[in-house]
Formats: sequence, C-alpha cells, structure tokens
Amino acid sequence: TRPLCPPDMNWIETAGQCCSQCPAGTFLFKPCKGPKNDSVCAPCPTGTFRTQPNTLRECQACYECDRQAFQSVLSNCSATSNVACGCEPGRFRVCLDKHCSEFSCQKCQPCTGRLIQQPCSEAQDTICDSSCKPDFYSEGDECRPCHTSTLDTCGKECQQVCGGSSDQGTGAMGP
Amino acid sequence: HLPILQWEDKRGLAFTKNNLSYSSNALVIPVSGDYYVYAQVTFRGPIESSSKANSVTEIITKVADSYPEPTQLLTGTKTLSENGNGWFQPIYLGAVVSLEVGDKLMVNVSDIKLVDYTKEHKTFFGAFLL
Amino acid sequence: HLPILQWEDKRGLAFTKNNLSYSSNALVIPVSGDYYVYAQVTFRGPIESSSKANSVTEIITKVADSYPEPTQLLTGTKTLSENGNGWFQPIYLGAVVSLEVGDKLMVNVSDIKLVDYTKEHKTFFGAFLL
Amino acid sequence: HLPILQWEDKRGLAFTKNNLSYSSNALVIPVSGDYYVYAQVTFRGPIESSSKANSVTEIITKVADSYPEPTQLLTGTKTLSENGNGWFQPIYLGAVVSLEVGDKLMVNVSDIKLVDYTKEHKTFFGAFLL
Repeated sequence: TRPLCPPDMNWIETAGQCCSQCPAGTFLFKPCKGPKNDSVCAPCPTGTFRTQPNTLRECQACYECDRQAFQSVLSNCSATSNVACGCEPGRFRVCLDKHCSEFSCQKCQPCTGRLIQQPCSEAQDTICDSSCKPDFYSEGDECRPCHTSTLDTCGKECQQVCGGSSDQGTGAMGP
Repeated sequence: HLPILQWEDKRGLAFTKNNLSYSSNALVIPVSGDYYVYAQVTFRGPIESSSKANSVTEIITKVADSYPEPTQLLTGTKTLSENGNGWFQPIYLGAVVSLEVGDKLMVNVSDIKLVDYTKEHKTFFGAFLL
Repeated sequence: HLPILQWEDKRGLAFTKNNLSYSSNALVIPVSGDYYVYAQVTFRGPIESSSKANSVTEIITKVADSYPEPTQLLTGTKTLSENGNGWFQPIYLGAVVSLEVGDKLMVNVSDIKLVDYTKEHKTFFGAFLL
Repeated sequence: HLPILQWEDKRGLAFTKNNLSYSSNALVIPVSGDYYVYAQVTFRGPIESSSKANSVTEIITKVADSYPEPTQLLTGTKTLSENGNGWFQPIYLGAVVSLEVGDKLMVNVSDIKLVDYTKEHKTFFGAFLL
C-alpha cells in the first residue's frame, strides 16, 4: 500500500515518493528525486493538452473537428483545453447519443414561403410557421408563390389565396 | 460520464491472475508496462422502456491517481439501422496501451439497458501484460 | 450443434507452430495455459438457396476430453438490416481463455453457406500462448 | 491500390518502442518473428462531397523488399444499410502474422474521406511481437 500524499502532490512509483504535480498545460517530464530535486515538468507539445494539474507522462491528443462533415471550430485546442467543435453557418447539430459527444451537422430548412417562427441555431433546426406567407398558397406541405401559378394549376386552395390578385388569370406570368 | 459496466471475475470462464485484480467495476493494474486491453459488448434491443436508440457506444477508459479525469483509451461507436424489431450488435475493441501501476480500466456504454449480459461468451473484458 | 468451419493450416498466410496443431477442424492445445484466441468470419449474402437470413452468428467453442459437451467461449451475433441486395458482414472475436493440454478449439457458424471463404485475409482463426 | 492511412506515432496515446518504428505511413518490422497485428478504423458519413458509399473496407497490408506487390494480410469489409443521415461504422481487425525484418505494415481504406480521424481512440493501429 502507498502513503497518502499531500493535496498538491502525487505518489510516483518509480521515484518511490510523493512528487509535486505539474500544472495544467504541462506533463511530468522527470519525476522528483527528493525535497531539493523536484518534479521536472514540460509544456504539452502542440496538438496536445492537459486541463488539470497532473503527474502523467504525456499530454492528451487534441480532438479534431470533422470538416468533411461540416463541423466548425468553436475554440481551438490550447495547452489547457481540448478543441470545441460546432456546425458551420446554415447547419445545426443532430446528436447521435444522449450526451451529444458525437453529432452530425444537417442543413437548416429554408422555410420557403413561410414566416420563420424560430431561426436555425447550433442546437436546433429552423422552426417555420405552419401557415404560408401572404401571396403564397399551400400545395401538399409546400408553400408556392401565387405568381407562379397558372389558370390550370391554380386549385381551390390557390384560388382562395391568390384568386383576387390582378396578375393571376391573365396567363402572363411575371418572374 | 457514461454508465460503467459491472463484471463477473471468478465464476465460469472469468478469472484474474498475475496480480491483475478486479475491484469496484475496474481491472487494477499491478505493474507498469504495456498491456493488450480488449472488450466486447453485445448490445441488443429494442426494449420498450428505452427511447429508440439510434447508436450504441462502448468505451474502454482509464482512471489514474495522477489525474482527476478518466482517459478514453478505445472507443467503438455504431449507428443502428435496424428497423425496430429485435436486433443484436456486438462491438469488439482491443489495442496495446501503456499503463502505470494502480491505473484502473473500465468499460463504459452508451445505454446499460441495451447491454446483453445474459451470456458470458457474448460480453467480456480483459487485459494481459506483453 | 451449429456447423463447424474447416481451415487451411499450411498454405498462404496460414501456419501452425510451437506444437499447436490442426486436425479435424480443430486447433489442438499442446500445453496447458492462458491463450489469446481469436477468429474473424466474413459473412456474405444473400445466396439464393439460403432462406433470407436475418442474423449471422460466429462462436469459438472448446471441446475437452474431460467433458462431453462443447463449451462456447466467445460469441458474436449480429442481425442483418441489409435490404436484399448483396451484403457483407465481418464478425471479429478475441479474448484470453484458460485451456488444458488436449483441448480442441473450433469455430461454429449459424449458416456455413453464408461464409465468405474466398480470401484468406477475410476469414481467419488463431491462438497464441501468453 | 486503395488509399493508405497516415498515423500519429508520438503524441497522446500513440507510441513506438522495442525498435518498432513508424515511417512513411508504415510500421517497420525490426526483427523477424510472429506478430499480433491489429487496427480499428471508424468510418462515418455521409459526407456530401463523396458519392453515396454502399460499403466500407479496411485492409492491413504488408510490403516486403523481397516482393514488389503488397500482400493483403487482414481485410474487413462491410456493406452499409444506413438511411442517409449520420452513420458510424467501426471495423476491427487483428491476427498473428509471420513477418520478416524490414517488412512494412500499412492500413488501406476504401475511401479516405469516410475515415473518422477526429479522436485517437476511435481509429488506431498497432503490432507486438509474440
């Protein structure tokens, strides 16, 4: 069994004694040899980090953001913190597990012809209004602009919404 | 953190030797060195109570006295494309890692309710010194 | 019992040494001890003659003179969610088991017609003494 | 030939020792003998830029000075039945192979853009002398 070390020291088997911890952002390069010969700590090499004081022989490798899957870097890896990844603008996270340690970045829906109830965010897709905007009529689960409709395509719903507008029914369709 | 699996370490095919011991859900490393560490978890579902899982994950982690946070050593994560009726999905992991005396090895899973613990030859965990 | 696979033990990448021998579809243990035993089977389908398999299983079993029944050591079982056209599914198993001299190790599969035996690097089986 | 993966060999959990060295994407064998060689690649998708993959493949190959062609040692190939949104598929391979001093071991994959390189504990490669 090993003796208990003071709070800011850890037992080092090879040194057979308690050694001072190395601060966050560094690792134990050489264990202490005695009171006058303390631990030698070295900074974490680029691409690695330690968030806590430690007596470990190496630093942890930084994760990378999945650029191929439209992730973006929210904060770079530093000597004391891992990289933080999010989604590129115009995309939101779809978590693969309860803890969202793995996620993909899906395109935000555009809400064509609808008002936006809640804009797309990192955590959630756009929430579109259930009804169509003025001058748009509902067709299936889409909202279509009145001006694109023609006499034979303008069904009951379309006529109700677009029926009164002047340019409808003349067959001349503006852009 | 993800739930930690508990293991049988004496009965049936299970055993510990060469001072590699098992306590509070962890294998405890008796001597510093390089170890081949491995684990297989068989997941199965769906089980009503659990929300429809769309992925399963197994992680072998290390906890060291010299560091307050667990270190993820090996991870297997698989999305499920099964269509609702009974499914099985084994995940095997194994690799060489450098460990220090006193280090503890554990297996975490995404959802403990999805683990098939019914047969010792379907879900297992071990390590040996090179 | 499930069908037992046959193996090539000399040609290509296959070999046996240290008195570990192969006979009648089994690796024969030459000296008692702890062995790391492993096998991968690549399954593939669908093939007309077989009923639409909805799962594949690989089991490494042990037969000992001291016991009339085979013992299942390691099992990998996976449901198939492939939608009919050609599919491939590898299952890898590996773990440490305690074996006695004379024990025989075999690999059983759920359906031998679904095993891809065409390439030695896709389906393999082995063991080594720790 | 299929694309060859590049590996980190010093930082984080990665290390080389006992004269097993890493250079130009390969582990270089320092002494002839039997080695347990293993690798896991986690594949993930879909990614818009790549055509819709319907399978993923991982191959551990050997290149020897004595022979101009690479030899495929271990292969894991799996068809994908994912339905379009994010999917993950790990493939683990491991076995004993006889190697000569100077042999080089590499990992090839079917599509390098589908490899999840973001976390060292999800995709790894190694070998040890028995």
